[in-house]
Amino acid sequence: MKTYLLTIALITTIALGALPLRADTATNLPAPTVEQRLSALEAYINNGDPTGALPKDTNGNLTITAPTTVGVPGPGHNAWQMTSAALVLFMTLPGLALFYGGLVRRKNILSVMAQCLLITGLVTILWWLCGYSLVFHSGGKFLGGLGFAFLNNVTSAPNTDYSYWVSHNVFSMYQLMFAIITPALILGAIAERMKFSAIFLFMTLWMFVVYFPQAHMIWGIDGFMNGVWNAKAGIKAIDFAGGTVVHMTSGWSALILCIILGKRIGFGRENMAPHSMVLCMIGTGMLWVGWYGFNAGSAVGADVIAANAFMTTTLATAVASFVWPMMEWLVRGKPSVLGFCSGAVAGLVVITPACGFVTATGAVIIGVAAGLIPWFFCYKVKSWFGYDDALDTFGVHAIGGTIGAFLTGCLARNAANANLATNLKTQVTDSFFQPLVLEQLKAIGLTLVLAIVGTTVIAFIVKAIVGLRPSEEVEVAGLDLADHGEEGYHQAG
Amino acid sequence: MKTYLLTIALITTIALGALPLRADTATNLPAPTVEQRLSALEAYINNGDPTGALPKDTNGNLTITAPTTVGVPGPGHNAWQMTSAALVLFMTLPGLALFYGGLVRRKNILSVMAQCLLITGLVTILWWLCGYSLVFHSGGKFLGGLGFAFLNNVTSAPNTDYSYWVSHNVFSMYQLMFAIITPALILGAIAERMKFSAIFLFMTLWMFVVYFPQAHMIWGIDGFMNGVWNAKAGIKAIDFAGGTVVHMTSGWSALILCIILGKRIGFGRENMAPHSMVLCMIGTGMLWVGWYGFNAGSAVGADVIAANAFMTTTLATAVASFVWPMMEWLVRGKPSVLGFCSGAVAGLVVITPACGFVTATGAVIIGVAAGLIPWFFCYKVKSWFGYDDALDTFGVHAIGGTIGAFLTGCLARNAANANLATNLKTQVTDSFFQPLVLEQLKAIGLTLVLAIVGTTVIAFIVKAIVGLRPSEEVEVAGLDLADHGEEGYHQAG
Amino acid sequence: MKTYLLTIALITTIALGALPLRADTATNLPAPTVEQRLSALEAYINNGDPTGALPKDTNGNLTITAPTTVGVPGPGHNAWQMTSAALVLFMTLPGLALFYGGLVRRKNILSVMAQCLLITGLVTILWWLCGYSLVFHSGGKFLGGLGFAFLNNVTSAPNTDYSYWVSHNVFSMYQLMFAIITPALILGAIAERMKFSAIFLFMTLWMFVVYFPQAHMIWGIDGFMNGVWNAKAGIKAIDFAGGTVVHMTSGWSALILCIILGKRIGFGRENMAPHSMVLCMIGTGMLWVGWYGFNAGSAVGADVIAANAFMTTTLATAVASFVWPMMEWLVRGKPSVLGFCSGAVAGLVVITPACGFVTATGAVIIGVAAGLIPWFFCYKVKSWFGYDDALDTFGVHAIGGTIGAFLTGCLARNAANANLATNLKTQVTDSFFQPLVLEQLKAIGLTLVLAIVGTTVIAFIVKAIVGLRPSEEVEVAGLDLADHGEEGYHQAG
Amino acid sequence: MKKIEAIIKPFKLDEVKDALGEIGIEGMTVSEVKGFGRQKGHTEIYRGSEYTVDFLPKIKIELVVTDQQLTKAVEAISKAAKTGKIGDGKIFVSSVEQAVRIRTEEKGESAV
Amino acid sequence: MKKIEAIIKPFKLDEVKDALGEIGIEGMTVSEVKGFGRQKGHTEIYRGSEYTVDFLPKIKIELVVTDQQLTKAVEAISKAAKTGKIGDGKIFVSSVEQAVRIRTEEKGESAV
Amino acid sequence: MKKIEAIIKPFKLDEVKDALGEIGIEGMTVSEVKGFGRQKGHTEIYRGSEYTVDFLPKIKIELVVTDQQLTKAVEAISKAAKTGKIGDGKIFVSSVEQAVRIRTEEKGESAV
Ligand SMILES: Nc1ncnc2c1ncn2[C@@H]1O[C@H](COP(=O)(O)OP(=O)(O)O)[C@@H](O)[C@H]1O
Ligand SMILES: Nc1ncnc2c1ncn2[C@@H]1O[C@H](COP(=O)(O)OP(=O)(O)O)[C@@H](O)[C@H]1O
Ligand SMILES: Nc1ncnc2c1ncn2[C@@H]1O[C@H](COP(=O)(O)OP(=O)(O)O)[C@@H](O)[C@H]1O
Repeated sequence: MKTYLLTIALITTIALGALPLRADTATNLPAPTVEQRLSALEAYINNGDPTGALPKDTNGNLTITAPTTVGVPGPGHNAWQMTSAALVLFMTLPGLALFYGGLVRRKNILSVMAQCLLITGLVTILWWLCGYSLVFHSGGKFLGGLGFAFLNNVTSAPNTDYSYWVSHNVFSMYQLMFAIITPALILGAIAERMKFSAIFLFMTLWMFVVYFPQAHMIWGIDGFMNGVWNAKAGIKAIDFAGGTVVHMTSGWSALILCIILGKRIGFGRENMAPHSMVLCMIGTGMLWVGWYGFNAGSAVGADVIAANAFMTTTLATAVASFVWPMMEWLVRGKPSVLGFCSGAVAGLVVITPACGFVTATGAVIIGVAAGLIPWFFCYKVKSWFGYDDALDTFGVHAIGGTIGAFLTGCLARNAANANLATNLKTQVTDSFFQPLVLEQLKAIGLTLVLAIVGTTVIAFIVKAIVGLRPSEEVEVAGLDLADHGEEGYHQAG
Repeated sequence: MKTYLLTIALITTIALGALPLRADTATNLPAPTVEQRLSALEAYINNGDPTGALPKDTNGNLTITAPTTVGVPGPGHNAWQMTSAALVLFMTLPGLALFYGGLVRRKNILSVMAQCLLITGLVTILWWLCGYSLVFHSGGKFLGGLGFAFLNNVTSAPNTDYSYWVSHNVFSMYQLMFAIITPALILGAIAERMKFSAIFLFMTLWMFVVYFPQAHMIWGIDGFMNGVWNAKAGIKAIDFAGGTVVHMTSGWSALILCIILGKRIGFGRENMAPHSMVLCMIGTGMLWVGWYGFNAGSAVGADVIAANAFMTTTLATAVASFVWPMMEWLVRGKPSVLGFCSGAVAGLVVITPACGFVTATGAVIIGVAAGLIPWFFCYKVKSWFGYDDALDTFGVHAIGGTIGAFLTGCLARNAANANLATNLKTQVTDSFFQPLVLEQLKAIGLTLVLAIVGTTVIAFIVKAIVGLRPSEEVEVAGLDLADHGEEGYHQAG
Repeated sequence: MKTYLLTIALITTIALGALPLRADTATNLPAPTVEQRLSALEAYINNGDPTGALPKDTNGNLTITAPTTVGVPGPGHNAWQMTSAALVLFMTLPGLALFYGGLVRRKNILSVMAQCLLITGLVTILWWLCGYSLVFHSGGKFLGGLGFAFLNNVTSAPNTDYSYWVSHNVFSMYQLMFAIITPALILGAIAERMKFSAIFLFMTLWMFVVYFPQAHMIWGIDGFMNGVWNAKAGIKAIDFAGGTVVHMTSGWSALILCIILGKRIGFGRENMAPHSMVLCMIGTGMLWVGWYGFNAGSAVGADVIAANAFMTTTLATAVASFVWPMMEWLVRGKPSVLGFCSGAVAGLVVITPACGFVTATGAVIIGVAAGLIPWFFCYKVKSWFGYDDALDTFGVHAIGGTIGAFLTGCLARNAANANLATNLKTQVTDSFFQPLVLEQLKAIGLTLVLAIVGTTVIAFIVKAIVGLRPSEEVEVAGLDLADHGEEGYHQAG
Repeated sequence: MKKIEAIIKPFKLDEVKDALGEIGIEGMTVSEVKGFGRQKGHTEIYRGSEYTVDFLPKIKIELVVTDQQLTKAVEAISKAAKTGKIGDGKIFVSSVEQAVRIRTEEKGESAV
Repeated sequence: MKKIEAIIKPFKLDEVKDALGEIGIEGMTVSEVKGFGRQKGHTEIYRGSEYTVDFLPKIKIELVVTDQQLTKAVEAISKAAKTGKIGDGKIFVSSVEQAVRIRTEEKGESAV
Repeated sequence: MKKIEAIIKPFKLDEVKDALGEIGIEGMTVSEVKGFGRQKGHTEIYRGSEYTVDFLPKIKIELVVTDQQLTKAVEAISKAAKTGKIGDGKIFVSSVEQAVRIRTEEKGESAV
């Protein structure tokens, strides 16, 4: 629909209304000069503050009428953010559902899909209720306030705490997609043997106990570990697109949960080969494509940082997707499709916290590490310990996320991201063992503790209330029929 | 390719040529002032009229030379519109083909795919010939003129009747994708039992008799039911992204056609379970992701309205995808993957007409309604009446579209869309039973009549000319072999 | 991440640093006037040169301080370019892997997927090493220099040789996606019977011998056949999105390689029907959607040319997807799903070189040709000659690419692309047999020679070093198990 | 004890099962097979290549019955599976020497 | 020579194979079948439609053994396949007149 | 009447079918089975887990022939299916007591 009255509308509803900044001062102030209007407009190109060059009083309020391009989203940035949000949803539906679904046995394919779908609906409702607010409203170091509960005050005007040019509601939906995929990643470790009702309850609690606090600490404007934007952060860590928030929390929680849950019946004895490497590969392709929204989208704007993240994501992923199967070729004589796919996903995981902070060289180094270390964990370490991490969520996401958080500390460079000069001047010295590494290690530690303790407590609560595992009969027959009354494939008819 | 000469090129070919507005006046007029150029540029950010603040004569012609940013597309808006168009195509190919294809029996999977592909090619050709023109050229209340036949005059410059900043050719392709998916939705009701040639003929006629008129009435600048933009609309209805145009027309036509066609052989007796819930779920994910292009893209620009539509679409869909399977869990003891998928699609359908007009709260209400009412229709009502709506096009799209059109009337709010204040000031009073509801009911009535009468007439014409159903033998053996000489899957080899 | 300091950051790191143009002159120069800043900003809308209207000295250096919007990417253009790059990757992973994978026999499905994944990783590494540099750094007529090796100097600032507003690193990743899909296309001809190690070696050599030179000649700023941008081009050919670079090189190389390789065991005797037309159709949908990134993305910016390419791509593809099955219907009595899919891909191939240069009418003509000629080649010519082009890479890509290159010569119109007036004024006279046709024929000839000679030489080298074909036993058992130790599908479990 | 093997058209399975149920036979084993016989197959064409598919999908029912049940069972199957059109299939009968019910280790006729 | 046909629960296949291996039998042919018997099937619901699936997935093992191996083989299978729950399956034994090993054209017991 | 069951390598099916056609046999039923025998299987590895796949894909051909056709049929199959490499498969022959053509209700040899 064309927006005939938009110019007028924006002045009336948004400029005069939604933004408290200018709400009471909009009248009787002098009109902006051409020069001021121009500078507000130029800020759009650079994803900068449109009021940066405008005159303000000591409270930071404008002393002129705001130009019409202040307090409104910018089309290029909003376009990219909406595209990115859609791409991140695509990662879960159907990306992850296929990646994981292909790896389980035929009789459990639908259970994986149902679980991904459940989490999507459930987390959206929690997000709307208070989740978004707990993460992104300012409040405390560890959890945000409730000012955005029910998405109140979340309008199409940008929330300048997070972006000058992306609509606040788009930002909230973009971040929702992260909150959806994170718990869904856990499903890989516990596949084929957890009751649907137990997953429901576990995930609900886990969002409150692990995800919301962790996301607030790292990304909340006053978060305890938000090294980039919070000058007062206790731990001056950085995490561009979610190495700790997404992959470490989910990966370590997955390990704990799969240990508490116990092994699948027949583990180590029966053939549990993936029922469809084809679906798994399709899912991998979708994850890779969608991950551009995840990583480059985390710049919140189609700016120079997004551009850099796009490049580093591509390089690290492609390199890791190459290294992993080459290791297989070397060690086992055959490069497998699952090796290519695992390498790609590992590359994506490891570059996630780093993508907006490292250079092309850094990305290639990260790609090599991502191809080697998680490969070694899935190939060797797992069998040494013998836990049943069904689809290697721990090997790929926990290990990958942790390496990523560490290497981000080593490889973050001022040349890649000028924002590192704001609050992290002393941390980022452009050498491999720069002070930032220590901050990253602290963040890794805190994240580990939160994920492990949180998950342990929740798992035992869920066990007590609804129980964790289905009956042996159900597990043997497959969850699809028992939990959902459906079969994945019908031959006849 | 870089566009070295673009600045010059645009002045010569577009500014001087394509836009009649300035065609004859471009010479000898005073150059625009810096202030005027700036205001033309600011309009880009707000998706507003770049000539809004420029001096015009009494005929509305500019009295200055147009700035170089007038009569050209804006990159952010064009980027979003191209992305949206691609996303909407993705909904049909392969989204809908998988969603529907997974639900039929193995022997008919390719027939669904072939039908989706046929419609894509066929409708594109009709669109190019005259379809676009009949819908979007001004003309009469019920059908447009032929000025855009063969896409004549449809250039990269925006058509300011529909958008100030999106290329006219991109807009026309975006709208084409809607014209493709609408008839394809009908396929769900008549799956597994209609001759390919009959579908060919039926769809050709249906586009002219039902779709083109309906789309023109709702979205054409002088359309009879275009309440938002046509001050003289007979029915002051609103339909943001196609609740009546897309879902009601296809859904109600589907009901009629499936009744005229009769039931599948063996209906109610043989096992007609979906041959692959996996494909169905993949299709659902693609539909959801693609629907952001459908809904947020319907703002025609990456503006505040698109941002709002993005949020409301996400909320309503996720809520409905949750409510439907919860109802199943309650009533039948098991939440099914088909329940999750059906809920998601129902949510998307019901929010479609509303997404650009309602708030977050409105979206959640719509999500709940979308999870309950279509569920009840597919679960209960269908079996009461006993028609064979094979894949529930009626239950989801007709019922969903109708509820959506109604709830849009109840929940449209000035706070969500400032354009409601233009021509609908008296209709939208921000209460549940605001006057707009009546207009919506009128629109629902007219759409119903058009779809039902149109489809009945066409169906009997097609029956008379080529017949509707294949021979019993063909239907039993499956349409894939008979109509296309192929099988969906080959085991051996 | 919000970009608090971006405005400052950009001035310091990019404006003062990366761009040599202004590096030493940034100090002590007069600040830009409002008028100058405005014109730099207006250039963003039109994807034009932001310094076009700024004062320069005789060396082309600015004599004022550059406005902050010079030397930085523009959000709308960058957003579209990142979206396009992701879309083109989507074409290979999983698009092409499915399109081709569905057409092979069950026992070889994973081999196709592994080969697509291998090429993605391998080509990325080559690209990073020197491939990008050899293509897009200026150097010679036939190959570029090494200034961008390791992606050195490839930052988020635009490379004005190729775009004023798209980040150089995004451009390099976008072009990488083309370099990935091109060799992957060859896989179709040699499917089911080439050793994995042989493919590895062949593709590595082929990139250096065929792709990098060809891409530099056509698209490199000083390339021998870059008719649009290189005033001194030896052959004044045009190729918008890769008719010669992508489809002709891969298609003709595919023919040669499949002849040298020989036929599959059992060819013409055993049933080699596609094991899953369903996967093939899914792949087709993804290819079509992704191709918008390929074609409209080749405008490098969301400008008027991208908009036109979006339209022409849609029209040609849809028409061809209609014509091919209609020919089948006519000649064989049944329109097949593979016919629809083949038509769509053929349409996409043939419009590729033309999409940014032709009008809607031209696109429809191209669509008809694309539906008829490759159809005839796959249907008739192939069986006359009897070579085993397993999945018709030659029939679709070589023939399609060649027709496309030719028809681009006939149908390129000044009305569709103003850039044709820069260096090709005498070639493009808007008639069917305009002088450009001759240039296109020369380019076709040179491309043919390069592809055929290059492939022949490489194939025999690879044969000598690692051999081309697996043992008969392996081929009969299928490549999945032998090369990758995996099976595509597992029934039981 | 006798073993009956019947090759029938797939869509007749439910009817045959019901017919057997009516005469008190409630144990059988079914598999998907491909049949080759007088009934003609079909041709599939993929671009230039034609493939003649001679083997048609059929259902094989195997059931072991006591000697007394034999005639009734064969009749029930043959009646229920008949369409009168070519390709209806065959019924073969052979002798079974021993039967064991795994669960109970019962042997002989009571195991069937 | 005797032919043993055993219908067993799918997840018991590996155990049965191993049990047979232990008594020296290393040739057999296996197929996926659907069984109908006392063991109840399940119901699947898709939106408004319910489908009762009576046929349950089973594995059929066929092996031809010499007369001496017969008793041991039947015992091995029946022990390994037993869960004691309904649906464990059946073993049927019949006579085979001739056996040929295609590779060597050996005939009779040595071909098995 | 005799029943011939032949387990062969999948890619030999067409040749066997043709060989049988040449001696006038044009009815048979074919199924996909998995064979276990001397021919070694393969190992599949998925990340850290190895799975040994002992069961190899085979084709089972079943055909009922008249007593006179028997020798020729067995020979035809065994010749056409032979590669001389391990895993070529087996042919088993047993007796059939009755045959019925469902379409016509013919019984005995004429039904075959
Ligand atoms: N001699 C045979 N041995 C085993 N199966 C047979 C034989 N002849 C026919 N069949 C099976 O019976 C099916 C039907 O046979 P066909 O000759 O097509 O028709 P009809 O049963 O009407 O004579 C075949 O598809 C095949 O599966
Ligand atoms: N008379 C029969 N002939 C052939 N197969 C049978 C027969 N009875 C049972 N079966 C097979 O044995 C399986 C198990 O039989 P069922 O009656 O369910 O349990 P149980 O073996 O414990 O008595 C069935 O699924 C079917 O495959
Ligand atoms: N005793 C047997 N009973 C039934 N089928 C058998 C038997 N022995 C072998 N087979 C079948 O024959 C196939 C080939 O046997 P194998 O021992 O691998 O090679 P060969 O036939 O060359 O001796 C096996 O895969 C199996 O399907």
